[in-house]
Amino acid sequence: GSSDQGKSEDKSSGEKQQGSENKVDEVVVGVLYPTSGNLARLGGAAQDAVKLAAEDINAAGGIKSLGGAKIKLEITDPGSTPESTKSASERLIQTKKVSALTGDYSSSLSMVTSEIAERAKIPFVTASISDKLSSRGFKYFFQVSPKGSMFGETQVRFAKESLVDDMGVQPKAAIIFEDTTYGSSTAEGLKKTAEELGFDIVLNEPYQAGFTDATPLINKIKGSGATILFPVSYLTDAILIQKTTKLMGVDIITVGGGAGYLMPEFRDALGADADGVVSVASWNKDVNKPGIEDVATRYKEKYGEFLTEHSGEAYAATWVIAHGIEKAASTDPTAIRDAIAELIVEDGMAGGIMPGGNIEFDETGWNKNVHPVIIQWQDGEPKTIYPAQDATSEFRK
Amino acid sequence: MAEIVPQIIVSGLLIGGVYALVSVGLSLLFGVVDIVNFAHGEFLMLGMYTTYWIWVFSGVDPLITLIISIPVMFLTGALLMKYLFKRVIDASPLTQIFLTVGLQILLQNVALMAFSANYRTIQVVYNEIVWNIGGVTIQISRLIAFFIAILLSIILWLFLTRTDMGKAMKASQLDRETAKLMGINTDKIFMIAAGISAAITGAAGTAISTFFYVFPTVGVSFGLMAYITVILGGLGNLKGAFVGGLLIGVAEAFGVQYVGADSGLLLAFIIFIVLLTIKPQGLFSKGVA
Amino acid sequence: MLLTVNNMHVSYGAIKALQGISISVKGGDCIAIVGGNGAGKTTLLKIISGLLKPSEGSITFNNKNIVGMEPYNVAAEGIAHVPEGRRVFSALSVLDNLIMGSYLPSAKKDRSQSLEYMFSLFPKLEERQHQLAGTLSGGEQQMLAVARGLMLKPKLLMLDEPSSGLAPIIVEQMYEKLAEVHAQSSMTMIVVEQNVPVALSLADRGYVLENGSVMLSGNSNDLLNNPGVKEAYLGF
Amino acid sequence: MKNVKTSRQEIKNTAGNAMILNPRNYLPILGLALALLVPLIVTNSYYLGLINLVILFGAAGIAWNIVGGYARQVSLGHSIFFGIGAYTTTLLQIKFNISPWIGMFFGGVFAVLIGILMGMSVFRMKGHYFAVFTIAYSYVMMLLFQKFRGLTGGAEGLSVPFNDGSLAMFQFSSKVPYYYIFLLALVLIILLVQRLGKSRIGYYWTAIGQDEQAAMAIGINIAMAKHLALGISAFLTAILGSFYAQYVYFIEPFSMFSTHMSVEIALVAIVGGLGTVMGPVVGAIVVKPIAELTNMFLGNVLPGANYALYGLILIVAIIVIPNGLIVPINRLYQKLINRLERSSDRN
Amino acid sequence: MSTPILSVKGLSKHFDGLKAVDNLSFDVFKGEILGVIGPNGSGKTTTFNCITGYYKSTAGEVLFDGKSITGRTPDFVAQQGIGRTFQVTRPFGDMTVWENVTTGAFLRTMHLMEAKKIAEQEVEFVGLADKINVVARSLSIIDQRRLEFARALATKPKLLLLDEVMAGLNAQEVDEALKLVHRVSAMGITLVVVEHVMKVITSISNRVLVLNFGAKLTEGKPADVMSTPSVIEAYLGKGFGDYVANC
Ligand SMILES: Nc1ncnc2c1ncn2[C@@H]1O[C@H](COP(=O)(O)OP(=O)(O)OP(=O)(O)O)[C@@H](O)[C@H]1O
Ligand SMILES: Nc1ncnc2c1ncn2[C@@H]1O[C@H](COP(=O)(O)OP(=O)(O)OP(=O)(O)O)[C@@H](O)[C@H]1O
Ligand SMILES: [Mg+2]
Ligand SMILES: [Mg+2]
Repeated sequence: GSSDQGKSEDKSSGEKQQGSENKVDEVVVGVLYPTSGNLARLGGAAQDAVKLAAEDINAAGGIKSLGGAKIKLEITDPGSTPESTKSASERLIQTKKVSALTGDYSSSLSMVTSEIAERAKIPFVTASISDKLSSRGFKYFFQVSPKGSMFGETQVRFAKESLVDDMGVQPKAAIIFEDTTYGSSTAEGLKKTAEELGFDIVLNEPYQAGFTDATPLINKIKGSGATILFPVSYLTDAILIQKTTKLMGVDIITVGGGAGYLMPEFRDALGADADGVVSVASWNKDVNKPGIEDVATRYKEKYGEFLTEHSGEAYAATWVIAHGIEKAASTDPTAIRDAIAELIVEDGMAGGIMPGGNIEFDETGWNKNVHPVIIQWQDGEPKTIYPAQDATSEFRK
Repeated sequence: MAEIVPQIIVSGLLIGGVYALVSVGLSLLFGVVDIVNFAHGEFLMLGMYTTYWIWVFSGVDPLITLIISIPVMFLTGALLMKYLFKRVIDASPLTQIFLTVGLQILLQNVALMAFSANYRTIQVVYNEIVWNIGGVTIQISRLIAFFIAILLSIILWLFLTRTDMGKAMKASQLDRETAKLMGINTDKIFMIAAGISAAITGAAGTAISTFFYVFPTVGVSFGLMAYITVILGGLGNLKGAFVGGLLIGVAEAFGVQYVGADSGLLLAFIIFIVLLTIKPQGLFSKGVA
Repeated sequence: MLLTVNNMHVSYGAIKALQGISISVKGGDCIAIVGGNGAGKTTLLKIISGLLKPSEGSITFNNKNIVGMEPYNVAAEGIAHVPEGRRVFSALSVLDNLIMGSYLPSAKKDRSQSLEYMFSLFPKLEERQHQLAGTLSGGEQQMLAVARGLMLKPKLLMLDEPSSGLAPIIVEQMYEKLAEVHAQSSMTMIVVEQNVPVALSLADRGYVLENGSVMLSGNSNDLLNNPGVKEAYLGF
Repeated sequence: MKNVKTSRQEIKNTAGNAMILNPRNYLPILGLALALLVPLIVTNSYYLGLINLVILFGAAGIAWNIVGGYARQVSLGHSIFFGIGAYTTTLLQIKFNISPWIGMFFGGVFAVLIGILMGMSVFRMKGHYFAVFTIAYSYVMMLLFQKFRGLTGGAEGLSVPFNDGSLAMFQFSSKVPYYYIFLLALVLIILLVQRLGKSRIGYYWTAIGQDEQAAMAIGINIAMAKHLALGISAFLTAILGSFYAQYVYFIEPFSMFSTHMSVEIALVAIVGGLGTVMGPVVGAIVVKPIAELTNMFLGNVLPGANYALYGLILIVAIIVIPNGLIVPINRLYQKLINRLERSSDRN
Repeated sequence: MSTPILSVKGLSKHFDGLKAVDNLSFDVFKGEILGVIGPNGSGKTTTFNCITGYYKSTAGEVLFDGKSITGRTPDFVAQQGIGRTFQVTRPFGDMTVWENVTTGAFLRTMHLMEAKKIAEQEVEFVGLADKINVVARSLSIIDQRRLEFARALATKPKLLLLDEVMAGLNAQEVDEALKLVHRVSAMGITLVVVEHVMKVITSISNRVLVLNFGAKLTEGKPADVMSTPSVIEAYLGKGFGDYVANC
């Protein structure tokens, strides 16, 4: 709208006299990763990745179309509830004059931020995966990550191709998923694809996330006679499931459902037992694309742990915003939104590090070329093994 | 499916033992000082971090760290009593609840600031060992935790019922002024009670740290189970807390198997609600009219 | 003098409960303190045992200044205070209540004899030793409270209205027992009572308090025959 | 502790002619008038949103206070009613396109039913038993709402459908209408609770909160009085819960039915003053902004620092003012009234 | 004599084998003052608790005004018109004296103003007028007893059960309290009075009921009862004679 235009002019005129060229000192981007409460672990890591991205952007000369304007991050903690997220989002929008927002990673929180961003007409770029997010016809919402349902699909396709077809494992599947947005949206894709590909689903149940003992659950899996387990779990559950399956001598192959299976702590907790574990991922630090290795190495140097999927996506999302601003040559949120909607971030361009080719948004705001990958822990590192175009390593049986 | 029942019971009892020990600590503090400590789960968390860091720096077996973590936690509890809880001893239960809720928020976030949100685990050999007895698998680390729970609970119970100081704790709870007239130093008694409560709960943290992970909010779920358990057994009733813990553990295991994997807690809570509706002052109450 | 209270002042907010009371008790004496409601009797005992802190005044016990001491330290010095209104530990058994009476090391060493003695003084307590004290009748609780105080084996026993709520026969028995204890152990006693004749029959001397000060004092017989006392406290 | 005026003062107060000139009457009206002007002064919609939240929680605290403050039944399960109100309204809106204005009454009734169910078992319990029992109930609610996803949307939660600005559907793009609606609700609830407090049932609630045995001896039907308290409280809380859903746009069982939510509701009453009408409002004015401020200033410093400070402030507040902020404020207010009265007497 | 307002028939209350009240029967007649005495633990308070519904009796029946109130809840019993005080006082601690009594008065009226007026009268009646705005918790035990008395009176009972309301009063104060009881009686309220202070019992009771081991020991005119040997043996003690002589 025109009033928004005025806002950005205000900002520039305050610092420079109005010339022919849009020149501003900085562009404000709001960052909303939870760094307290039960979402803090990944939120903190993702926030670090955003900071790294901003440094990279600024080091590379900032936003050139705005005369080398620097990205200025306004970071805040949205906590872990819709209410606190709403407050944090509005605070950034109303008091910090942000041009764009990124963050959340938890789909529940993104449901809130996206609502507020939509009403305030501020572009919001996220890596949250829920299918629901991009199904609401929002104009200011952009999702760089694969959708939740695709994760399940990829898990099952991989199992079909590598386990059932190649290794002759019986297609008897147990699906268990945490009772969260993330769990249920992934599980839907799992079930659908498993049915399509002729799996016999012997168990399909949500479980209470954050349990203290996996034994009852594993008992149940054992009793079901499944040969392949598709768990959708966060870290703590993933560790206990993996450990307990082994200790109870359940003969089953696990194809993990992301998040928990990919974190450094998973390896730390399981030690050598982590090796060989397979999981789906929305991103991996070795995906076969240019530029990733450099980012991953620098991140590790700076923050002491490897770049996980959420952090990788957070890094990419920040660049998407930067490219959008560059293209819009304006700090006006609507202009930036329009630019992002038409943006194509190519491979090799900084931040174009999502699997599946160019970053390019469809009319729902979803990055339409992206897809999940499958990783396997090999010698203490998560290696991408599927699909073939992204793989850097062979599946070890 | 009946052959799975013994396994369910055993699993339930093993985790129930841990709930029991955490609950016993909570019950003690209530029984003596009349305070329900909503930061109780955070004692567990502190105990786990203490164990973890000692293990990291010295590499000794976590169970040996009890020698250090018990006194450290005892001191923590005693100091909290002296500087915090004591100020609300005579206040309404609500005031107490909210003081401890504040403490809970504080401790969780101080832990977050100090140790980050990372999940940390301790590696011990016996975590990898299981026994298989007639088709029932028993994880040794959980069995050890279970026995620690039983042992500490029995010691505590004997202390409270058989020693003068134990009885003096009860007396101090019932009537502080009169207890003082008997020559009982109630301030000291309360500090000791809070110390023991924290130490026992910290020890529970040590016991589970061999098969569970540590993070700043790890106390929340155990804390919740402890409140449920303690109320189920009757506040301040140690035996009740112990039996309640086992009961809740078993109910949860059965719930997962027969109601749904997301319904272990649901069943445990519903059983709790039904039992308490029948016996509103807890299963083992013998209250005074 | 075993106990000397000198010029004691206490107020609860605006209410002046004690206004310069002085009393003294010789070792082995038994004194009675009487006076109307709100005269300050209970307050005086609480001051001595340390439950309250005076705004002014001094207390020496056994040649030691005990003002400002915590009650548990006062108890350790040898003062037992049987408080007004029974105050038994309701959720402890009768036996455990008595055991709490002998919590201090000095009393603990003679615990079993003391218990035996209490049970001989109050057979009802032996009969009910495993009952929770809170479920005893009012009178039974009063017996327990007195017995618990005796368990401390104090040098000075202070009783606040021990006869309140007791059946006449029990009052009689209780005072007989107190006289017996007094005679046998020559334990020093301070008895606060509404039942003035009974108290003065036990005591050697008495103090009459009014509005927080000593109105009258003297030996028991004189007081019993004092017309003012007769009218106010004996009902003539 | 309430302050009972002596009967002479009473008579003076009820002497109708000087009604408006009495500071006891014109001060609240003045306050309300000022409140009506707030949106003119606070134009930043973030701050107005914060004020809306303060009003909402102040009102919820008053509703909670009926049970927790007057009858002294320590409920830590009020998120149940809050959540039921939010869910009922939102589901009716999503599935049947029923306006929240109507839906919220269904939510209220539904909450009352749940309250009665809870009351049947819960009212024989006291103090901490009651508290933990209500926590267990709220977990059961949370788990059921997660489990029956077909009906409730499960863990994925529900978005409140947005259709740009429509009074009939309780939808506004500006914060101002919300402000006036919330304020109206607050005023109505204050008036209701004030009336109740001065009625027989109010006295009965307070008496029960002090000593149930003694209350029975003067003929108070404890179960009935408590059910009434929980029923009224549940109804009001559910209505506010439906407002809350319209306010945050998105609800999901985990936070809606959490103990955290119950604690937030009760907290404003405790910090403000138990069993007082205006206490929770004062509490909300303090508690909610503190949470925001700590987050605003420490939210990007060190993870956890913001909440650590919040926890610390809670602890200190409870130790320093155990009877609630309303006590010193009331004293000042009384002083003000007395001074005004005296000056008007002189005139 | 007139009709009984309260009839207790075969009442028993056992606690784990302890027979606190044992097959007790007695009547209370309209307008009288019945004194109840008995050794400590003889079941006086327990009998009150059974009549007023605080305890569920093990056996027996209680009729009030001809209707059975056996097994009814305390609030129902109070609504029927039986008021009581507690041996261990139970004021509403955080409420003022006035508020305490007003709460009682609400049993018979819905209106705040009326309830407050009734309360004011009762408070004045028991002599607490100067403490009407004092918070109950800070009253002395004696004043708390007065408060309970006023609170019970405010419910406009037909029958009032008083459990040791005069314990701890000195002779002069007892006299004042007795006058109060007489005035209540003159208002037509029937009274059952438990006291250990013999002066009270002898000077106000029309009849005296003596309990021992939860059962009735005897019943009759005060003077007769006081000279009954079994009462002297179980309750009064041999010294009582000396005491009476002394006074
Ligand atoms: N906690 C208190 N708060 C305020 N005033 C008090 C308190 N305790 C006692 N008082 C007042 O102090 C004065 C003395 O009280 P105290 O209890 O010592 O009297 P007493 O002689 O023991 O009376 P009684 O015969 O009733 O036991 C009285 O005026 C009483 O009202
Ligand atoms: N709840 C209870 N549980 C067990 N025993 C009880 C209970 N209540 C009372 N008793 C016992 O019942 C007996 C009668 O008690 P009650 O209180 O009726 O005596 P009382 O006649 O009022 O005595 P007092 O004159 O001392 O007040 C006592 O022995 C008492 O210990
Ligand atoms: Mg006294
Ligand atoms: Mg009695």
